[in-house]
Amino acid sequence: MKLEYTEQQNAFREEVRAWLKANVPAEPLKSFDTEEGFQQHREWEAKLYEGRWGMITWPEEMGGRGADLLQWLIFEEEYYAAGAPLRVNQNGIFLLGPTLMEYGTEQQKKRFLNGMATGKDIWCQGWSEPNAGSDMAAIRSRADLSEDGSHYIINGQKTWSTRAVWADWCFGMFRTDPESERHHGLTFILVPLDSEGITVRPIPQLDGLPGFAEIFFDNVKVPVDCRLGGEGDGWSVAMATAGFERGLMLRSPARFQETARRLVELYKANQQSADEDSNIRDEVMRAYMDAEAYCLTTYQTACRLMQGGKIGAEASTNKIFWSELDQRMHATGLKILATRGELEPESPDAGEVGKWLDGWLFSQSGSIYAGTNEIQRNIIAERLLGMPRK
Amino acid sequence: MKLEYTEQQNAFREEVRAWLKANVPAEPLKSFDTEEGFQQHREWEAKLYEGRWGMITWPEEMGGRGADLLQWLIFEEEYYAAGAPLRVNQNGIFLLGPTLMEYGTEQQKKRFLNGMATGKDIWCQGWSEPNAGSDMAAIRSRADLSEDGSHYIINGQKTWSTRAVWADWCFGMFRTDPESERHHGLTFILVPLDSEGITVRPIPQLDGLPGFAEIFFDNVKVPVDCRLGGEGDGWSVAMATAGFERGLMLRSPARFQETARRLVELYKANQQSADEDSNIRDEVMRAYMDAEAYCLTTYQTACRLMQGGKIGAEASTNKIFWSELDQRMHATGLKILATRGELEPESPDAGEVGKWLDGWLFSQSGSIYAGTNEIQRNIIAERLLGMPRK
Amino acid sequence: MDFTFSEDQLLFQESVRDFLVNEVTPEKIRELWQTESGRSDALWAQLAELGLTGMTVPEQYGGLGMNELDFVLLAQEAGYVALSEPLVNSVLVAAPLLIEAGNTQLADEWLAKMASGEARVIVGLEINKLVEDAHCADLLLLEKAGAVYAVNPAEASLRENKSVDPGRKLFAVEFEASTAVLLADGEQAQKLITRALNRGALGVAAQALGLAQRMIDLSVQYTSERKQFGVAIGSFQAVKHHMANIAFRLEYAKTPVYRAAYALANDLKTSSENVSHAKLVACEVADLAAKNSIQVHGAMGYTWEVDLHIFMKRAWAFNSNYGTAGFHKQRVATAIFNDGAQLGAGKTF
Amino acid sequence: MDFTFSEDQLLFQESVRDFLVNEVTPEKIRELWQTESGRSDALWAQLAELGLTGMTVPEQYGGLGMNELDFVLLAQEAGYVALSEPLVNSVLVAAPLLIEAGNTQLADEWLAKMASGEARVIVGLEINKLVEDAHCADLLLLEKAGAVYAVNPAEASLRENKSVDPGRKLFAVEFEASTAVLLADGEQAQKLITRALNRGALGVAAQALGLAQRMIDLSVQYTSERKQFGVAIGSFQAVKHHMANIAFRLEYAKTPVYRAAYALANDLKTSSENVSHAKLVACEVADLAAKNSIQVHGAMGYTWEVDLHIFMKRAWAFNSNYGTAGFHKQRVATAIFNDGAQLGAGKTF
Repeated sequence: MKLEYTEQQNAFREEVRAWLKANVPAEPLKSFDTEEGFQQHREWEAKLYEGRWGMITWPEEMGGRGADLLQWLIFEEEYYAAGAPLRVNQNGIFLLGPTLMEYGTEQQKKRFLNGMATGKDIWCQGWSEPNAGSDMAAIRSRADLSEDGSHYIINGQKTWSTRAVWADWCFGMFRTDPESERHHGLTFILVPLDSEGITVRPIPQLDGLPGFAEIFFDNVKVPVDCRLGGEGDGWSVAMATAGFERGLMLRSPARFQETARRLVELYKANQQSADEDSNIRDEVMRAYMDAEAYCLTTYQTACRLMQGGKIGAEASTNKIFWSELDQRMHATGLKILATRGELEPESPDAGEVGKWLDGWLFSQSGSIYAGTNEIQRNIIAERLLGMPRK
Repeated sequence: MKLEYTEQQNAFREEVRAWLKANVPAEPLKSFDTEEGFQQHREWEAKLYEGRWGMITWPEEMGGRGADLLQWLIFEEEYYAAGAPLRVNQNGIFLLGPTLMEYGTEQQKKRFLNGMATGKDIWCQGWSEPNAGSDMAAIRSRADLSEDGSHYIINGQKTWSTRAVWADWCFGMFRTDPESERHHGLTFILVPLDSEGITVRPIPQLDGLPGFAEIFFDNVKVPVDCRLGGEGDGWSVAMATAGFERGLMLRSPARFQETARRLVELYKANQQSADEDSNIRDEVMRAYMDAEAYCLTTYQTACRLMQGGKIGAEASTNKIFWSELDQRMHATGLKILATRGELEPESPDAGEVGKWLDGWLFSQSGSIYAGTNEIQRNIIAERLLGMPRK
Repeated sequence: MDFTFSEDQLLFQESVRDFLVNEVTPEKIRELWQTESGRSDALWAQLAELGLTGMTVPEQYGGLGMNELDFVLLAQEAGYVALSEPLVNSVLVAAPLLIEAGNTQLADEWLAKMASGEARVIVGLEINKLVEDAHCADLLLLEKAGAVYAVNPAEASLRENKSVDPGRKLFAVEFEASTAVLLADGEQAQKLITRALNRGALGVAAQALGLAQRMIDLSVQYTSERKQFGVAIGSFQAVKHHMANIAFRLEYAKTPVYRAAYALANDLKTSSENVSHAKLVACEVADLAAKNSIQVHGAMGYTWEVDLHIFMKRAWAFNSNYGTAGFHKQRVATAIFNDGAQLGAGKTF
Repeated sequence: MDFTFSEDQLLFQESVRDFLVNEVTPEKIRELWQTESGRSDALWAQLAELGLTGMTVPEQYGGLGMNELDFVLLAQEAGYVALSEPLVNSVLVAAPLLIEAGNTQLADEWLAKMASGEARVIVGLEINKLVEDAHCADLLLLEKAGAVYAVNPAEASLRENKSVDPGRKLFAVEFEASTAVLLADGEQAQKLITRALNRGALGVAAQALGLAQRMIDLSVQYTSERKQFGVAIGSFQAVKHHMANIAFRLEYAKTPVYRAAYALANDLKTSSENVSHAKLVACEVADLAAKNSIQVHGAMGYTWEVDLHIFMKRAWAFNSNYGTAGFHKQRVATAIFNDGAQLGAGKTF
């Protein structure tokens, strides 16, 4: 055990910091759940790509830096500390990208990876269906191979597709064997969202913005070369996409550590009123400790993985821990803000507090998406602890 | 609504208070989980009976005062405030007694009620069995009617029978129809514990004392006139015994309000060190408010019942609320006591703190017995809220 | 000793519930969100017709001359439908304040109009920073620097703020004392303000009870219908326990609220601590109801389309309304930690 | 940057775990409870043979010359079996204190005996009020009024106190300073005491992790076997979630403990805050493990007969051992609320 960065790691951090300092927009971008904000974020992705900071864990020949997990964590620390924009194309570069590199044909890699990296193509996910929220094996949308074998004809409906409103492509699972059940007979397919027969219906989320959408497929024709992996192999391809290393890309400790830091500041700035409720001080302290613990455990896992270790039920313990921490921190923030806590950011008397309300609303989804925390608890009990399934 | 006592109620309170002041033993009795303590408590019951304070809700002709539920609550308030001894025969006077009055023959009432009231006969319960803890319908102990119909022959095993080690009688349910399942074919029978074929095996509890026991029945003969209600009617007789009004007799708000009061005192006496953990102050305040709320809701229910109202799922909401409150209050008490919290009362450096440790250990059982709090939550969800059973 | 509501009180509650559930539907609420004022004169007139706007207005002015205890169950029902009309504040805060201020000219001018529904009188206390519904006020009663003023809305400038709850309209209000009528200052103002604050907090607490109940009802319905893994999700024990955890706490939040209403109606010395206890636990249970309800709704709960958020956001906004948890905890602490405090068994009533 | 233990450290942990699980069984623990001293010379000799009692004793005295980081996983295993021999304190507190005190005569006299298992050296800090295992001490190192003394047990008077945990032996210890050797006073004593306290708290934290794991294991086993309503109770979602709630928190308590061990081993400036964080969360997870484990055990968990209580009571006793939650919260607060605090992303290492 050596809890110190190497010289190279420190140098890498300096490099990241310098670039971000020179390039992070002075004005915060608009929310990428608005059309204008979406375009702003797409441009930011292009800028990151130019600097080769878009997906540092990708191989150099694909525009990345072949960075390891620790470098990734360092990058993220600097990224969040610099207040850089959220990543509008994370579905592509962190989830689909690595999956493509593993399962894609050479032609597919050539075709898709660059557009993904530059922000030209923004991807959304097509996992959930109206009756298959946390239960992906219940997928019913069908993709039928045409008689000449040249394309699939897709019919059905996907939902909770984040950022689908302005995205260019969708990747997801479809049932290619109509007789199949559960996780058999599913195929992983990439679908251009401008295909004929596709309707995207925005779903307004808690803040009123269309952060996700339903996607309806009505005899949508997709060429077979848009299939990722073999027909019927969808489940195993998808599971690779859902793995922990990818999760780590999306929910790096830096995010929560920065929230904890802001919470400490908020508390100190309002200490007199906050201390009227003696729990608040404790909650703030705990937020700091928990964010720190999340960082420690992530580093431990990253180190273990780099040494060839495998991931167990960490994906579930991790999901519960960060999502509930995120909710608690924002709840505490709103408590400290008292009557200002309910104000929308643009309100004249809100002051610099809008972040907390936005963050609070956003945090509500953390315990729900990608398998509710109840499902994660089942997984921990059954897989990590070996308790009886039924 | 009128939240004021009547003159009669105030006068009644004064009467209770005066009698207790004159009669409550100056020295606390030993634990009734010890043989000596058990006898001391039995004597105290006799004294209460002499003053007609043993079971004030019983009719006057049976040694009671025909008191209503509000008088009962007032009595309990004075009883706990006076620090009077715990009731060793509560199984008899609060649970079996009223059931006997409802279902017993005249002869049975004559035979059993007086001994119960005077403390001569201490009763224990025979509900649980090794594989039927919270699931009473899984009872397997058998009572077979003899060929001449004069007596039952009981075989089987009961467990978790509180105070069975020194008790005189046991009441419980036995399967009289061997073909029956679940809650059918059960019969309510009263069994003298000195019968031939009975073995009582004490079970030491967390504090090491034999607070409960297993009872083994090996061809135990019990005359048929010890049957309460009809053969096969055990379930409905037992359900009457388990009702809320009875629960109220056992867990009156006064008990928790006195704990909350002592907790406030303990906090004030140790405020400087307690305030190092800013949660403690909040926990103390919450204990006070929750004990108060428990009192308010109990009064409300009592008034509703006195006006002819019926009990719904209150038995379950009530059980969860008091048992978890009791645990929280004692946990806070131990936190305030810091290193003294782990000391047994007789320890020379424990000071006046043993009560908290004893109370903490005792509180552990509250969320378990008489249907675990998980079962109570199921009941609330299914019966009060109407959620689907499966 | 009688801790029950009268037959009449319960019947009134029932008829108001029927009215509100039919008239203030989620669809209507969403329609009102689209309007400039967010308030409905038609609905206000209906509430007046039911006698509600005049509940606490003396009979001589055409009101019902009732008190906090008579109204508390109705406030609960207002919460159940997330009513946005300023009814609860009008009945519990504005009318009593106008009466207690002792300015007969103002009282004569406004009380009858309040009862008839002709006028909305809006109170603004500094504890809330912003004034809810100031835009639809016919008369403003405002706290400023330790005094209480009656302000003609025409003389006040309003700056609108947006709440996370689209049903709440909040305004920073400024006025010159010289253009207003001074109702009270010094000690008398303090008394008036404390009483108004207590009544406002009681109103929030009672509405929070209704909100919690509504979120339970919506969640139970949703989870009974919605299937996953082949069964209704409401049959999962984790979902059941999320709901049961709200339900049992709700039972123990109701009685403190009723006791607080009783204390205010009878002007008991314990009013402030009773109100604070009520406000704390009622808002906590509504907050828990929001938390557990969105969780059992899954992604649906995170949308604007499902009705849950109407009630959830109201519950969030109520947390700091008429005093933060910290404010109310301090008041409870003052009551129980002082040396003469009467605590323990037999000391409740 | 490497947040993993070495192959050697993990192998040592494994062999110690095998030894302890076989030798310190619940049956043996119950036997020891019946003895006067509650301690086993034979077991102590075995621990010495494994090199454990000399882990932190310099090699020149026959020890292994290792540090807190080398020992932390072993302390975790000691917790897993609820070891009552004073091993953790001997390795983490007594030997380092004796070395750091700088009295070469005492060091020469005792360190070799500690390594060989010939002697037990026991430390008593005022934060714990009572001294654990003072009755089996060959030498006592005691804090008194801001100074540290080496005390011959024959010169001390012991008054036994009974803990809720029958495996803990606690004594009020009195001695005359004149009969003892003064090891340090003033600032130097403060330093020694703080370091000893940090090491003691680390030892408790590491053992708490092991206790939590043991309670999970016992509960999973029990609920997988025990049937109710016709199925294993471990298949009920409520039971599963009780266990999952311990398990996920345990993962996030381990790394703070390891970081604290690293900080002490490398004498980092953050040692105190790191130890306090570790102690807080490790004791909390053990406390939660006790709470949820007794609940899923049902009435069985409330008995003396089922092994659960051995571990549950140790967890309860640990809560205030080497500093209450309040004490450690104050230390964390000092670290994070001061104006120069370095917080946020990238500031952890």
